[in-house]
Amino acid sequence: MKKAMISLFCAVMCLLALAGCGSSGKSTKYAGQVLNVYNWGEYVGENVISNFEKEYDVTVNYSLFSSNEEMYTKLMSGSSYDILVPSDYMIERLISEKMLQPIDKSIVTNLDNLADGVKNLNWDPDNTYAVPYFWGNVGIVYDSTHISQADVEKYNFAIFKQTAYKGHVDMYDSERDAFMIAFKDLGYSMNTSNEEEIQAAYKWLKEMNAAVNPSYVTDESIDDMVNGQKWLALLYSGDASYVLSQNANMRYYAPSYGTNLWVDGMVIPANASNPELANVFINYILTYEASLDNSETVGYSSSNKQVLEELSSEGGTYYNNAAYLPRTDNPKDETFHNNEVLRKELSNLWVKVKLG
Amino acid sequence: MKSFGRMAYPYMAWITVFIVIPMIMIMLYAFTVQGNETLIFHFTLANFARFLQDQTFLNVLWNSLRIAVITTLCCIIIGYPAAFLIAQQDERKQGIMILLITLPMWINMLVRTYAWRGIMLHFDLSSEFKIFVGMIYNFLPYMIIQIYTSLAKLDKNLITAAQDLGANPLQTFLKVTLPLSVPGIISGITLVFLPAVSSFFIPKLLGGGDYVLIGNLIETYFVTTGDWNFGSAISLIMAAIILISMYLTRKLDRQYQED
Amino acid sequence: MRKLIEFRNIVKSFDGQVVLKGINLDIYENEFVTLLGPSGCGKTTLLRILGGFLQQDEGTIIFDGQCIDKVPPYKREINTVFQRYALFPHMDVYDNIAFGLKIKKMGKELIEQKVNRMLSLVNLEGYEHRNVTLLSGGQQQRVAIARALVNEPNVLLLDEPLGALDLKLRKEMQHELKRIQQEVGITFIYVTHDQEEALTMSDKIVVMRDGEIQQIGTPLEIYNEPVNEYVARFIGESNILPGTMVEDYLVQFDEQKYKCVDHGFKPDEPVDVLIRPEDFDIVKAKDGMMKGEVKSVIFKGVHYEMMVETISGTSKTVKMHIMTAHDQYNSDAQENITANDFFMDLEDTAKIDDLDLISRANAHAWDMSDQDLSVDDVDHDIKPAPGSYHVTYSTSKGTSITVKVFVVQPKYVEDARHNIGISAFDIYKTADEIHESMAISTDLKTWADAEAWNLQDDKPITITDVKYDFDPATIEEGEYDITFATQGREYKVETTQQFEEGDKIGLNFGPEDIHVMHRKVQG
Amino acid sequence: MDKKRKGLRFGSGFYLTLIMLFFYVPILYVVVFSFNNSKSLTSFTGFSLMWYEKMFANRTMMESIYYTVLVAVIATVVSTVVGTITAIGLSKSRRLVREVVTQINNLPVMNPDIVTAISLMLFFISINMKTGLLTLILAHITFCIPYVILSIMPKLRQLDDNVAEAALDLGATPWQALTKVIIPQIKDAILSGALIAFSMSFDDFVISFFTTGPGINNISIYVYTMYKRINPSINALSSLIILVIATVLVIVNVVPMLKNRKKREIEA
Repeated sequence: MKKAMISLFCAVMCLLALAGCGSSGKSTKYAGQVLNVYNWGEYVGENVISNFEKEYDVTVNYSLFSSNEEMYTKLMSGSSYDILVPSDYMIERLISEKMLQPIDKSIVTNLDNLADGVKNLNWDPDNTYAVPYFWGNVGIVYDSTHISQADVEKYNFAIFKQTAYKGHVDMYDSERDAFMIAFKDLGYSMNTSNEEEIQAAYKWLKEMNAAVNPSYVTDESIDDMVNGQKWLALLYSGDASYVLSQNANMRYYAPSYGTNLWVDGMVIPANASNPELANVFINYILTYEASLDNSETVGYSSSNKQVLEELSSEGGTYYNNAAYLPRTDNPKDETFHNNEVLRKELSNLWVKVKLG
Repeated sequence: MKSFGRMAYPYMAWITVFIVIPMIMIMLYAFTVQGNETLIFHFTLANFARFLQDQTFLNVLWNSLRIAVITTLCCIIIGYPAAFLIAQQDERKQGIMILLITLPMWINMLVRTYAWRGIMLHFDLSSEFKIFVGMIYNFLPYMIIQIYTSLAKLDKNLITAAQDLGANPLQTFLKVTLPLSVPGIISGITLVFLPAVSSFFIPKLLGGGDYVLIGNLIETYFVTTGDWNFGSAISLIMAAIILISMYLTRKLDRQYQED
Repeated sequence: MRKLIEFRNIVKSFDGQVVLKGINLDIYENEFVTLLGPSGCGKTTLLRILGGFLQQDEGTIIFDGQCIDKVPPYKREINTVFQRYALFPHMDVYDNIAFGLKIKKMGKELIEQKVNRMLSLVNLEGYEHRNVTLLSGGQQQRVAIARALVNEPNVLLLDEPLGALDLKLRKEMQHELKRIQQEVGITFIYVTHDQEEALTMSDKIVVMRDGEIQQIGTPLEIYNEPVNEYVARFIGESNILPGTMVEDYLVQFDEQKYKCVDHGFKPDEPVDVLIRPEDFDIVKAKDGMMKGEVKSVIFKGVHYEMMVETISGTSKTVKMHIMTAHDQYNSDAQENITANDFFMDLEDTAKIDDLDLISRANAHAWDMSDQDLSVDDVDHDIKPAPGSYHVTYSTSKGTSITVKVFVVQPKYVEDARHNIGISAFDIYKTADEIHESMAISTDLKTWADAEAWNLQDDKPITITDVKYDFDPATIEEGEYDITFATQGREYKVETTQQFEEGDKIGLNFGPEDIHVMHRKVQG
Repeated sequence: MDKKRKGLRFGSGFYLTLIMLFFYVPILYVVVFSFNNSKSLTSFTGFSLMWYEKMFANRTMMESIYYTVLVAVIATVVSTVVGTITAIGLSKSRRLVREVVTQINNLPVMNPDIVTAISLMLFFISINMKTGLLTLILAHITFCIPYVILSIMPKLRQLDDNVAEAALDLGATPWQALTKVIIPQIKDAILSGALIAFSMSFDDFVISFFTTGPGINNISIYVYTMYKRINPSINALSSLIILVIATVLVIVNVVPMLKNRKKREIEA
């Protein structure tokens, strides 16, 4: 038994030693400080974090969430972060609940780098609280060897109700995105709070569930489509552009009757313990190098004007990639607005849709 | 010597703070609808009513119980012969086999489940089947170990005595070995059924998202929907079901041992 | 001798149950004192209070002139040898013995010397580094003693230390313990329930019962002059009988008056009379003060222990009718059925059920291949009045048989002198059933429903004797006498002469062999 | 008869082999694909160590190992000490106290993990405690102690009461009796309790998931947040854990076996 403890101890030491590798850098004003970043999974360039750490000799605690609501719950449950990257409507909510602190524009000097599409956003026109990180829309990714372009353009989002594709469909597991396609297909606004329209959309989704029995997934869909395991999926444009870049059979289509045009922005919570470093981080992300690494790795549309142009033009990684450059010219595209009562209702209905 | 009794005081304080009060917190949330304002206590049964009156939620509960029961049965059916055969081996082999069976239990449950995800990508299987495989894989060792322990403890003279009194091997098994290993099966059941009912990452990792069990439901209401009151109510319902079934199993066990 | 320990009115109860009811006891220096009594008498509790492991509810213990009620066990100059030794299983022999010395932070060499001395005292040289769990019981015992003695206590407490040893070892250790006590010259307080142990080793015996001291005295006093029946029974084999003290030096028991040496009782006071088994002289039957029949003889090595019955018990004789069972063959169904007539107690008619009737008549059926069949239907006309009735047994296929039942009012024999009632019924059986019986006496008792009871309190009394004069293996049809009897007055007698069961002998004893005790007043 | 027996033996061997395959194929699968040189989990395209390199370069992943071990070690040490003290205390307590504490102590064992997790999370929120390493460790200690107590209590019950009294009788203070006599006797039970606590903490996902804070992930949480995308680094991580644990278990189990054999040989 003593032996057992000794060997266990050795094993523990080995693991600790393994874990302790790395971390060194030059000294700056921020040397030794810690930054808590809370971001989406698969949402950052390979070297962005490590380069930032090296450049400023700081440590970044990088945590992941998989939905805005999960992030919000964590925030409510007492966790303290310096940087969050929520979506538009969530930022709106955080602003309204006074949970954010303003961006320090004396530190964040790279705001000029922003692309036109993410400037002057109606929920935070002057970047008082938020600085765009990625942006894009939501659309249909389909396997052109199984589904024709004509069908997709004919059915638009109703393609998800075609029984012919039963068992080959991934549906994005989020009440907002799912109800968005139903609202759009029914010709309503995706911000509607009309009870009849909501019930109609609920019915629409239940029909969809019965018709194609989709898998309710989030990021799993990316690999499913890259590997051609599914024919049809609802994806964010950035994930779609990555899929398209990996699998030549895949196509992207955003229905002409409008879809969700979204922006994810970096914000600093009111209870952040290191807001100064958080501003430095935001400014760093806006640089060409960091934005390039981010966008190239992840496939989402950069908020940096120069990167966006470079990657989508000839020779760029996402040249001719239908999903990379979000359209800004369709007036029927909408942005979500914060409406907590509506969200709760949709959320409850969505649980029921999934339960069949 | 009596003064040693005082050594339990610190832990009594600990369990009050970290077990009793947290359980009270869940109840507080479950019996209110005030959102995060726990200061104003409005007693209500609305959360329970909402769960119990909605067929879809009851379906989830029923499904969870069904899957847990089937998993437990499968574990007994697969595990009993394995435990029995291991107990027949010579002592050295028994030791090695038990080691081999316990070894995977030391590997992180998520890692083990993740392993199956890769394998099952090769096959076109239903979500339910994948979940069964994941559950049985994770919980079978507990069942085997429990049954094996009760079989190994069994006095070999009893078998000899049964045979001496004219029982054939099958009769010996049915009349002597099996009844005497029931306590092992019962503790195996508790070790399998309990985590199987409440498991939420096995369905999530293997079920492809379209399979919701009660554990997932609780997680959804806490993490995504943010309705902690309803989530707490579901937790209480699940805890009640489990504690009652544990209580019944124990009673059964005690009754059995008295007979 | 100096008074070392004084117990002053020690009272202790557990969960409301009083275990010690005010014990007063003095113990002197260099004494070997034994607390003797059955389990639950409070002797171990008293010892544990002295050791400091329990706190008394009331009373005081004075040790060497000082009150030690508030002194924790580890500060008392008393050491204990525990019931199951309580050796430290994780230490070897040496470390066990050295434990107390190490606690006192004694020098290493000194410890070694002392431990070695102890090892030789208990004859365990060379066992220093043995694993204590692998030692024999006797060796563990010696280690436990050495471990306690090495601390040079003033008093050594021993709590049934020999209980776990086999007989031979126990005897050896008794002598060993006495030797050690004499050698170290300290007070031993010894707890046991074994009277022989107590008699062998003690300087003083304290007999306890239900939390009270019954008698304190030297072994000889306790043996020869027990103060009451309880002590007498506890100490040594004894014959104790109820009697009356007619006057000084004259006692009456078993309806005869005998001279004795006891006096100081009230006239006609009921007393208990004790005669030790070894105090009888055996003479020819006609010369004896008592006459009796030898009922059993057990060889005990040096002597024989006999039970001699001087007055026979109460008995009842019944008739056993052996008859052929009625057989019935049903050729249609190819089935056989059999049953016999039987007797039934009037009381039993109140709760007749089929199974009972089947077993009383020994009714059973079988088919051609000798497979047992069940008797499915039982018809009877039994009424709750004495008389003869009929019972019909039949199988599902209609094979049936009818037998007679005699319902009788039970008659019993009463023996007012011994306060005993006994009853039994005539038996109706087939010869086959007698042949098949594997324990004939027990079966006869069951069949005859033989019962005996105390006339005063209705408590059952065992029927010890079943007499019959047939050979169960060869019995045939006819009538036989069977006598059921309770035990009469029996004396236990020890003798070196050999007798056989059934011998008639006389018993003699002198006035000094009779010890008269006050009848103890029950509780 | 002989043939039948042979058939039976073959049958039982076959069955046990199947069971072992069931247990080990997935593990083998993980290990094999951790050496794949592509991202695919379905086809092995060639040998490479790239996923191991990526794993070691991935700070979050490395930190998750660090936190897992750190939390497990602290939780094990604290819960073993507290559990041992409590178990001894309970064994000398009044029956009622013992019953009540044992019942409450059983709650985290009987309750579904998710209920325990949520109750702790709600508790931490309600007392305004920032979730993080501290809450994670507190939660782990809370669910580890019951297992330590459950593992020690039966051994304590077997203990001869007189042995502790004997120590007092021989002049040991209660503290000395505890450290020199009681604890050495229940050493094995304490160790196995510690092992159980370590493995429970090391393995835990649900409770950690709900009670941890920013930047503090253990391996389970990391795997859970990463499982949505195929990431062979997880395979590499798993393989590493499997390797370490298998080595430790083999050493723990085989070394005494060899020792025994050697002893037997020497004695023979």
